[in-house]
Amino acid sequence: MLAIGLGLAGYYALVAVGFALIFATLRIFHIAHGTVFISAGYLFFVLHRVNGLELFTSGVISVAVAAVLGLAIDKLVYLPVMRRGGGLFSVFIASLGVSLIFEAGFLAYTKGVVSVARTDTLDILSAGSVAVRTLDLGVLALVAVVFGLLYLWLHRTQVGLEVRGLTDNSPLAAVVGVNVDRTRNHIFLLASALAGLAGVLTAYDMGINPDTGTRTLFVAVVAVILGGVRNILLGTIVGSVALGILTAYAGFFFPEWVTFSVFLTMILLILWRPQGLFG
Amino acid sequence: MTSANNPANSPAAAAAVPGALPARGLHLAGMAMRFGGVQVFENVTIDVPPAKVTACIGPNGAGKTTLINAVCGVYRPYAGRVYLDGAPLAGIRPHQSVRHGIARTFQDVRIFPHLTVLENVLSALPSQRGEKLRHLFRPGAGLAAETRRHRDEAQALLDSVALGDAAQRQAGELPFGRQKLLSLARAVATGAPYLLLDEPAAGVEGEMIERVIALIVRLAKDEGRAALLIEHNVEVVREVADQVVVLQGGGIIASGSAEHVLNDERVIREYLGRIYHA
Amino acid sequence: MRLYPIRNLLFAIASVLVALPLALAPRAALAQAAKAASGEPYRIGVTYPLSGPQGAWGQLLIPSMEIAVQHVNAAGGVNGRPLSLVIEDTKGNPEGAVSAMRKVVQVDRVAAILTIFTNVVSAQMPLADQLKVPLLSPVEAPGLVAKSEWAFAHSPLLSRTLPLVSQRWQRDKVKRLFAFYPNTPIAKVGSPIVKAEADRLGIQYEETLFKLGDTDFRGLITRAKNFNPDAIFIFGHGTPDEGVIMKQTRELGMTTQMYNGCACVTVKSYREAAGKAAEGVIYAGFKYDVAAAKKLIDAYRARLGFDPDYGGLEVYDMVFMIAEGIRKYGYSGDGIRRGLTEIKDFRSIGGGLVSMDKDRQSLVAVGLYQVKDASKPEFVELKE
Amino acid sequence: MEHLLYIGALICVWVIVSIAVNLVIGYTGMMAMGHAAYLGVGGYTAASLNIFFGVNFFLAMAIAATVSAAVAVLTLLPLLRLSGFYFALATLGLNFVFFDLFHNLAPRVEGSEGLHGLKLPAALVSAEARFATLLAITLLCVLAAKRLVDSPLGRLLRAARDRPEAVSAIGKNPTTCQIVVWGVSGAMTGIAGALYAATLFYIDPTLFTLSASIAMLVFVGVGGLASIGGSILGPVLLISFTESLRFIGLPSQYTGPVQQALYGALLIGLMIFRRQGLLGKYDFRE
Repeated sequence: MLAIGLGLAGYYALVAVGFALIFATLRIFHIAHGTVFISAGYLFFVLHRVNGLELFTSGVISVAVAAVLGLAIDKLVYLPVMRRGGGLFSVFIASLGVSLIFEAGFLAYTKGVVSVARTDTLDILSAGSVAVRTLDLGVLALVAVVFGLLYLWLHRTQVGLEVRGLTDNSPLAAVVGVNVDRTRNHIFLLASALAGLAGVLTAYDMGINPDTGTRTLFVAVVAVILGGVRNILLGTIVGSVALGILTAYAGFFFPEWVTFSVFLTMILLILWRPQGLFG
Repeated sequence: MTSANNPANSPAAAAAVPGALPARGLHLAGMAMRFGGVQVFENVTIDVPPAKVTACIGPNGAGKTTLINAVCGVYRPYAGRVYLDGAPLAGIRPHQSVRHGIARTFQDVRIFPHLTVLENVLSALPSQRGEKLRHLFRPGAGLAAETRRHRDEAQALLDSVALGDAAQRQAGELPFGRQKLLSLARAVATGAPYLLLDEPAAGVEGEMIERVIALIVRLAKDEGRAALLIEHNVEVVREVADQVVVLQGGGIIASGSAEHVLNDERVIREYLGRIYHA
Repeated sequence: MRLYPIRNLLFAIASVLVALPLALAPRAALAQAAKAASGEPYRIGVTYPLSGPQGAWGQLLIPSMEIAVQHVNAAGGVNGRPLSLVIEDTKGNPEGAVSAMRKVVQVDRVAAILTIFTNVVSAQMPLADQLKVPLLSPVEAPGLVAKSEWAFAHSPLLSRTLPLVSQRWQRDKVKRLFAFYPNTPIAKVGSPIVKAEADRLGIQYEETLFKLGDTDFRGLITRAKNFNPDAIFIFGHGTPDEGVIMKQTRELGMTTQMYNGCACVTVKSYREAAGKAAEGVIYAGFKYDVAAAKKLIDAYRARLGFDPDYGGLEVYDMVFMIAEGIRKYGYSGDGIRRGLTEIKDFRSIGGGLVSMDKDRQSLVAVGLYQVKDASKPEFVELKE
Repeated sequence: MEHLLYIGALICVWVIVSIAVNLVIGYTGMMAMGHAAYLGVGGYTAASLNIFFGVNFFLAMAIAATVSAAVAVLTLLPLLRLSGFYFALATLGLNFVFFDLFHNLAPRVEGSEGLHGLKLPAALVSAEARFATLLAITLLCVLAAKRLVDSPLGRLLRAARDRPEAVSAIGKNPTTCQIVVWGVSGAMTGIAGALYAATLFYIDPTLFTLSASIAMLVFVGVGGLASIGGSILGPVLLISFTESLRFIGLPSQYTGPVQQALYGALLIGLMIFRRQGLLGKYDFRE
């Protein structure tokens, strides 16, 4: 049970951290982040499963494309909206629009059939009654590494410094000479790449439906709200783990109420402390 | 409840002893404000008699606007009390202050930009049945008549401040000066006998200033309303104020009749001087 | 104000856009109505999901109907007149269901409708009563079609398939049984039947519901695992979800024999989702005699490159059932309805004979099968 | 013809919903993104009363309106303290919460996923009568909404939309206004829910999901914020357009995706080029 929860937490964390980065620094509520996630998943599915391209290559390509897609969404949708004076909410609506379009596309393509990018059954390490899939271990290790690198990026590099500058107060950062545009690009590329990675893994592991993207995103959002956007790394980790375990146990005890519990948690959290536990 | 959560030994408690109170008028007794640990002002006692203009001057950050917010219930004062005609006015919420007879304006105007000038004034008129859902869909509630009456009222008020011509324009499109005037008119429309005016002349030029001044004077002299005027522009203060208090460094450094205070050595040295030589 | 020019422009566009359908629609309607009247082909309405989460089913099943129509027409049609299908998308949701049905009935004037899915059929039944048009569908929810004398179902009910499986349970001395159902009406009616059977055989029974469209069922499977069953029974709509469950069951280290209450393993997407985990699965379902179904299978393969699933066989049958109704009582809603109620010993494309019971639910031939190779639809019929 | 009347009825339902939503989003600036929940409450209340207790449908509709209003206000109260954006997020969450509620708890006719078997009065049975009735009710809703927004109360709403603190400064309580209008909006949505059931003869949870709430947002956004005319134009335009897709020869499996993609594109376009919508007066309140 715990293993499952942590496994899920891994995926959530990858999506959530990117979302948190974007929301905390640019005040963009990036629903379409889920679109980036799912697009990578489908691209991976098409490359690897349909066209039989080799696993690793397809993975890398998908992640790269995801990164670019994320940047493109920002350049083609968010920037225009903001340039014309659109605020948090307008951008949010536009983002919703983006995810609608993509979801429609994937629906037309898959007709709603779940797409699993693997045929093989995964090998498992079983110790007595507990059986853990090696994939879960792999994912957790990967996530750990990613977050390690993220930490270095945020605290050791110039861009990272600027990013943290933005988290505190965007206009101020502009004043003290942060190149907002460049940092913005970095953020979108990185965040989208991470979402792409999560998408690839999910498509490989459990398979994806056209609405998996939005669903996963909302879970990630809850995770971020839970953890709080101020403290990006710690916040998302704690949030994702908590949520992974919540959903895992909800799925165990009252499977019919998983969505319900996730979003009730979200609403209650917003009411309790919008700034999150570590806000 | 302001007094309830007062530290009994606070200076305010001493200052807020009833009996020393004027029977009529708005009386701020030993007001103190703190944000977190930081003290804004302390032991501020101001008497705002009816039909008089009381000006409160002082440098930025002296807490003049905070004082208004404290009176209107936007903030809860750390200490001190507000007395209205001798009765304590405790723990009111912002929208209730008008009911008690206190209306305020904002330094940054805050008219309703998407409403017409007329609507801005209309919305401020007190006790409109048309604002209650239950009257709205009840036939024979005589709303039409009420509406007509209010329109005339509002139009008259606008005419009196020379905004009548702009009645149908979107308030947001007015030049700043006229917006200031409108915000004053809106406060007046509430019918409240006590007006807290937050820098009505700030950012207003020339002929508009004259109108603002004229309006304030008229309110006091003709309509017998009391005004607590917060103002930087000493010229305006000279023109309209009957009495002046100087708020500085977290307390009142001088108070009394206008000419007395405005010619006070210390005031000129510590405050006005700075303005003149600035 | 300044906006006016823009507004007028927008108004112009707006009115055009509104006018467009209002202008087009009646003409389209008339045209089609006219054709039907001047009477060349007999039209059959097909309201299936073609887009949306269930879209795949339309894509999979409609070819099989079209093949049936070809076969009917090739054999001289019905009373010398050909059949044709009028296809509308229901998107798999009630609003789409009603819109699509109204369109095919009120615009295209069809006298009978082929449809699918409990929520769609539920939404269409009241309308069928009103418009007097029979609905024929492969829904497997017992009692649903009993609600309207215009609704018919051609499908293997659990009450028919379960006995075959439970014989197997007896033979294999199953002691502890764990069952998975989707959280749909099917489950609501399926689970008590299975539970009763388990009690009858003195089998320890435990069950859980899963949510269609989910991709992670490991929570539920862990439940099953804690129960430590020696048989797992999955009963759903033949959706890939069930395949995913099987796979994830294996991946949680369970080697328990798995049974299925329908012939879902004949569904391609299902097999793909299950992968190797599907092998060895024992299922009871609609009789699928490859030899008998050859002409359908070949034609279907030629079109889509793989074999039709059991649903393909069902809908193929349905076209012929309606054709028979028309042949007997003519092309009218009521005629076809009578035809359908009187169906007896109808030879199914899957082999075996079919009759309608009094609740307008077909009594189909069923068989017990075991999956050999999941990569292709290879299964052997198990005989006692 | 009958089919067009049916589509007309459908449009009426969505016009009512759009007006209800515009009352809160457009006129009051409360970012309501969960009205599908109230639509569902209305639909289920009316349908259940009518089917299980044989309550006359119009009476059931009235009750549904009341219940929806109550549910709306009850769900609003805790959210009132949230600032604009988190408010939107919370209402968005309502969609999912209520979907699971409907799906797991709502009554259903045995063997199906939802409710059918409405016993409708003559005024709602034949296509012509139904359309006429719905048109009449829609008209009433339009008039009621107009009366509301043109009244002093409406004026207060528009004032509170821009400057709640200034509204309290003139001695009116902005929060009360918000609660009142939210209740009215809920009631209207409830009525629409009942009529929705009467138009489809059937309801089930899949009708009341996020996508329904998004549709409302699109209708209001396209038609125009704070404009009753806009709320009529929006649904008329979009529904007749997507339905006309069925007729202009486009294979019907594309209508679904096309519609969804169209809505998406419309949202983006609006946010970039014309945030106040076709006939709108205001911008979205950020």
